[in-house]
Amino acid sequence: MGDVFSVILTSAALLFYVAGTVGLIRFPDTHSRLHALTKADNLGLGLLILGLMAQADGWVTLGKLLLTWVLALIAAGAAAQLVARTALGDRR
Amino acid sequence: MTLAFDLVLCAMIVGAAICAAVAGTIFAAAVFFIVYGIFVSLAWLRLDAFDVALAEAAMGAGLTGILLLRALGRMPASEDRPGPALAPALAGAGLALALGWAFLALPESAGLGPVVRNAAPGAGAENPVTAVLLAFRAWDTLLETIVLLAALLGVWALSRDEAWGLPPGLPQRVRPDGVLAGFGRILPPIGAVVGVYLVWAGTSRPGGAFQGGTVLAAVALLVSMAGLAQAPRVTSGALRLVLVAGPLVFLGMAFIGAVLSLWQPGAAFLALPEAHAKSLILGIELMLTLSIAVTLAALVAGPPEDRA
Amino acid sequence: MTALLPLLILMTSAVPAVITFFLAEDSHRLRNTLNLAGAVLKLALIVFMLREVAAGTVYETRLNFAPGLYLLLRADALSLLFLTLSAFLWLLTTVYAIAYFEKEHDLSRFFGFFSLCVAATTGIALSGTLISFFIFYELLTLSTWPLVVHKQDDKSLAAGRSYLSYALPGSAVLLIAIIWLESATGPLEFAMPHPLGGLEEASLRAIFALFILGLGVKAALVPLHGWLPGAMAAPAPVSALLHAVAVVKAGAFGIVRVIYDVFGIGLVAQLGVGLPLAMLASVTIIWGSIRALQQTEVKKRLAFSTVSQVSYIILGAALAGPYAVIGGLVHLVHQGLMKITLFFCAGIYQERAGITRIEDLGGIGPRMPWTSVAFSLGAMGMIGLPPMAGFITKLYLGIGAIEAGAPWVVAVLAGSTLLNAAYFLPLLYRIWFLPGNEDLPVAPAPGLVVPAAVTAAAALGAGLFAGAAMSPLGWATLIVTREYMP
Amino acid sequence: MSLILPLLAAVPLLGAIAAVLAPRAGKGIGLGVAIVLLAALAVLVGGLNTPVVLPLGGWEPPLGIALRVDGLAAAFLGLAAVVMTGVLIAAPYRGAGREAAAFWPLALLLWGALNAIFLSRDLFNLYVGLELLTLAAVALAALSGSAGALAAAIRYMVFALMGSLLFLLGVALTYAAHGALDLAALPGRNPQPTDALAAGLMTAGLLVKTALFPFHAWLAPAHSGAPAPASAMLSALVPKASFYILLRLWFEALPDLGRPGFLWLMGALGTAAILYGGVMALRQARLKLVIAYSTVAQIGYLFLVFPLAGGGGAAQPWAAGAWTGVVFHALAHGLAKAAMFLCAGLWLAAAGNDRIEALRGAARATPMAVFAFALAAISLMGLPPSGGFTAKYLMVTSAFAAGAPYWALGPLLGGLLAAAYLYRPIAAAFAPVEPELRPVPRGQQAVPLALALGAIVLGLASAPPFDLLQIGRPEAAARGVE
Amino acid sequence: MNVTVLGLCGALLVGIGVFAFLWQRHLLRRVLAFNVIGSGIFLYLGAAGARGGAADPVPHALIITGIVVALSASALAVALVLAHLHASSATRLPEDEP
Repeated sequence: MGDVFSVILTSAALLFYVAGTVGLIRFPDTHSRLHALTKADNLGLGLLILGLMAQADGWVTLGKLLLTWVLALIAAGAAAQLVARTALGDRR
Repeated sequence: MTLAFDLVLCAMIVGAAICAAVAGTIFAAAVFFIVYGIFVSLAWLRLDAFDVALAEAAMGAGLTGILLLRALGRMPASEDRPGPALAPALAGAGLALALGWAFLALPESAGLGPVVRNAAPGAGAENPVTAVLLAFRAWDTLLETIVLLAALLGVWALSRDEAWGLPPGLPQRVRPDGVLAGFGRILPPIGAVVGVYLVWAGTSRPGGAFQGGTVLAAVALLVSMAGLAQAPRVTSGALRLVLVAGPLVFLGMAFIGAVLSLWQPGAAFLALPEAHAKSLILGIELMLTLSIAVTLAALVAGPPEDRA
Repeated sequence: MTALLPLLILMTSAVPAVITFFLAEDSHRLRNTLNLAGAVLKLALIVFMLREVAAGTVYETRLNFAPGLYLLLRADALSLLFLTLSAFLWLLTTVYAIAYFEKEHDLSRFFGFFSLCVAATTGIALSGTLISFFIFYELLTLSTWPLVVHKQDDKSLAAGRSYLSYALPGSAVLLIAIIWLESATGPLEFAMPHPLGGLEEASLRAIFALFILGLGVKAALVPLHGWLPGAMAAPAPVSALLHAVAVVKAGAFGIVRVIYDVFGIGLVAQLGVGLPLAMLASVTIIWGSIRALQQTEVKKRLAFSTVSQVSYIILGAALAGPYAVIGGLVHLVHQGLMKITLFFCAGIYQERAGITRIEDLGGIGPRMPWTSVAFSLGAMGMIGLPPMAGFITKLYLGIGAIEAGAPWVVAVLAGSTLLNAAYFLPLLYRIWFLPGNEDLPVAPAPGLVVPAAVTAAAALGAGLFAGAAMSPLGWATLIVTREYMP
Repeated sequence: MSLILPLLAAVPLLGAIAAVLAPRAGKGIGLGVAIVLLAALAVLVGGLNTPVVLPLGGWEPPLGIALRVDGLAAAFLGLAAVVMTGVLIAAPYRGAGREAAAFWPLALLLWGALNAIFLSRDLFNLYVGLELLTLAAVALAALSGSAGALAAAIRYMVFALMGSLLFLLGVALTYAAHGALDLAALPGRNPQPTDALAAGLMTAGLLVKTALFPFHAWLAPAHSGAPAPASAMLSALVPKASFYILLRLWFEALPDLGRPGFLWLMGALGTAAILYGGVMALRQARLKLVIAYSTVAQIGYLFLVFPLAGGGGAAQPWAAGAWTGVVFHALAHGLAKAAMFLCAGLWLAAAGNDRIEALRGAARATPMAVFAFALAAISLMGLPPSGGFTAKYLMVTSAFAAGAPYWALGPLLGGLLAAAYLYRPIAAAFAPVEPELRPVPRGQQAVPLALALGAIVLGLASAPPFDLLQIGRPEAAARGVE
Repeated sequence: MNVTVLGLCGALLVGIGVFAFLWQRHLLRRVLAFNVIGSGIFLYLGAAGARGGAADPVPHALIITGIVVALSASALAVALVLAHLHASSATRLPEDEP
């Protein structure tokens, strides 16, 4: 049962990653690309981690997976802000 | 099934390496290098070498990547036409073919795996890699921390005389309430916990002084980049004491072993007494981690520079 | 005791050398006494040794460097001949140099290298193996270069450069010859003649040629003599001792050692290399004399005369008849005594009367009687007039040549005697018979004249009392009868 | 004896750490380390009659790493100790400025790396030691901070990085094939087809680090650009460490792998280095460049050990002579070259530039330094009574005894070339012009004189070092060269 | 079998790295190539060590030490490149200037 759940979620995550990458290639300027990357990929990552949670064999691994996602979210958000501000030309 | 994964992984690694080598601009090359580093650490996972995967991701991809990007920021965008390509291509291809043939011609595995595995518990660390690093080949590890110190001394010696005495690296100008400052406040505590955990876990599970040290170095770099704390001056005694604490403790312990060996047959240079080897190894590892973290942070920050 | 004497003799000139280097510039008295004491002590030791070696005792010192490379100092009859000559003349030249320099600068350096050079000459005389000979031969080159460039002017620096550019390649060739020979026969000691069967004749001839090439540089054989005239730019005591006695004789001494103690007369005759060497020596004799004729400066003429005179020794050694060898060996001493007298006098003329060119020698005789008498004695000796020592050499060489079946050598000797007369008599004529300008102030210098007079007397004595056992001729006969014609 | 090896290995590193903590006391710490190490070496050499092995941490190889001292190691440790002591005494760095705070720790780290290499028996440990040596050397080469020095240092770094990677590749292959890294364990393993490739890669890496002829481009600018005490250490000791590893590799770990073709190539490259270095030294106008190119030439001598004593020829009677001759040459060159660079440093400080013309009249201004330079020159030319002569004699004798006199060409021509390019500075020193050099205190001139005298004494008293080198020598042919 | 793939991949990386190291002239690119060669060698050694089933920890320790050494060498190299750039405003070795 858990496997089916994982397969569905990981394939959904894959879909989001593809969307993010297409966005990165197709969009004209930096800011819109940033949108595609941060939003789509992070969502994809979230789905991926949810899928993997089904496979987790204990609370500790579950905790680590969640921690990974949280950290990735914070990092992506901060980085996107900085890149955007630099792209705008004023100092961060 | 796993063969397919490996083939794809290897293709990705080689592709990233080629892009890093021949990318048009240096910035693209640096970015591809970081991607390449991540893929290589994946390859280490495939080889069940978790310690190495950690090290490769943290140092190979992470720190080296930051080094390249930081240096790129200070460089003019100069068009660079590489030299003649024939001789290098022949050399590279020849070497690759020779190594490939050698890999296939190697005899069946003659490694020291089993020997290490059953000697490791006696040496005070269940994780065989940490046992090798801190017990069997402790001399290598000691020299290695000295290499780090030598590199740092070299980097500091490259500063200009007027800038001597300032803290390492370029002074950062950060908007006090900006995103970086916020980011700089959130991440360090988590990073510190992860770093220390890595060191502590090193004795039994993958981890160790170098991997933990690298994480702590990243935390230190982030804090100084976010302008939250001013790095100590290059000539400050405290900074220098922390820099040499690890090798000093390690060398001191080793030397005490040598002196003890005069009348105690069991003791020897670099030997840890059997009874409390585990706690000694942990102690040494913590001190090493402290020194490694500060040294790596200072290495990446670079020589002290004045306002220019 | 017998093991220490050779080393002690070596030390009597090496130790003063090392100490003198560190003496302060103005401590003239201490420096002079140190060097003179060293010379006197050395002479005493040698006189003691002369009697012992004549009685047959053997002195040997062996210093081990590495297996196959050891230093052997061995006092045999031949080495004592050269040793006595160099010790006796070193004492006189030290006296001469002290008076010659008085208050000039860099004297500690000069006397340090001066004693070091004599130590090297002693080492050459005493060496018992080819390698020991080579080590001291090289040390001689290194210690003479600073003496040649002592005045540090451009002329002497150029002379030093040409000296090194001849000497260093020569020593490289000599090293090749030694090692090529010793690679087949193992370390060679002069005392125990080795059967050189290990190598075939062709390579033995090649080795002999390399030896002559290497030693010929210092022995100033014709194509290799270019550095000698230039080296006259050195101060008088340097050119007196070094180029009349130490350096040039080292080359000739080496050739004698190679012919008699390394190859052996039999092998030299069998290889047929004796005759070409004799021819080369003859060419040098004639060529040296002709070049001397063309010179206008006194010291240059004496230099070329040295080039030709040294080849008498090589000629004697190459002819291999008993008389010829005695003639050659005794000329080693005679030429030393006569030539040093001439150089002393030339130095006095230059220093006291400012005369360097032959023309302005006019009328100097009456004004500097002692120096001119000594000069004349030396010149007559060189020509070979009885009763001077030179006559004995030429006599023995002539007899030896006839005995060895090489009559053309007599013609060479006669020719060179005529040439000697041709380039010495005009000097004597100018000194005694031509009027010179009287008003030239001539400062008396006993410190310079006495050594010149002593050596002139010694040259005369060597001729007059040749018959005595302890005379150079007597000792040369002893060498030949004891070691080369058993 | 079990305390001497740890002392030799650990004390320089401890000194470096102390120098980092107390930059102002750098010189004091350096001299303290020198005294301790010289004493330790005196005891070691005094009591050494069989090789001493110390398994580190008590773990026997192949699991652990072992330190071992035999005649060869003791000789090189002695050379490092003497040269480093001279350099540390002569170094003029005071206070805690940029240069002083970097020079003392880096110099002691370099010393520690040298000792680690000379003692180690483990290939990967040699790699880490070599890397520490290179980093310290590059940092010292760039110490002066001038544009030229930095360019030379970065070129040195590029070559050194490639060299250490090749060596690492060889070590990786060796471990993969044999599962052992200890030099003593390797000969016991049955040979694998990959050994030739592994040895070739290791040798190529070490050749780059020893700056043998085709890979010498980095040596001259780096050694002449560095400050004088640093260039003395760089020229006298650093290339010797990688050559020492080559000796260990080819005469102990893989003795019979040396095929004639390879041995001949090494000899040919060595002879080419001698001639090339000599000719280049002749054409330089700056004294330090002349001395640096002389290093390129003198390194060529060392590689004559391969054709004369390498491979199957190791058991020949003359092999002992050639092998010892080459080690003698390494020792004599180390002492002489350190003395020369220290003299060059003195004159550079006194005259403001190091062109040979600036030396005119130096014989009067700095007589002891000129005498030291001349003594060192005598040893480099291989004239008796210097150590250089003993080495040249042993090498040329072995060449003739081996029936290959063409190998004698290198040392003999090298001696003449050395005479040619070293004559110019000495003749300039004797020039009659009044020296415009600022006076140099005699104390400073004493250090190069002592080092140069060491090179001469090595020739005069060459029997004890000869016997020392036979201890634990592979295939110790006891008889000398007959 | 998959260990062999990774081993050959390591060999290929060394080849690419050496090619880039000798071909590129920009010093930063050469430092990058140096790191590529280094990680290639380590991958090669790691794969060779893992051939016999149970992973052999000794190569892993060697590789960790190697990575640290490579990092310190790269750090010094990069600092040297920047100092060289600052001193003679060149990103290449003097002999490579066009």
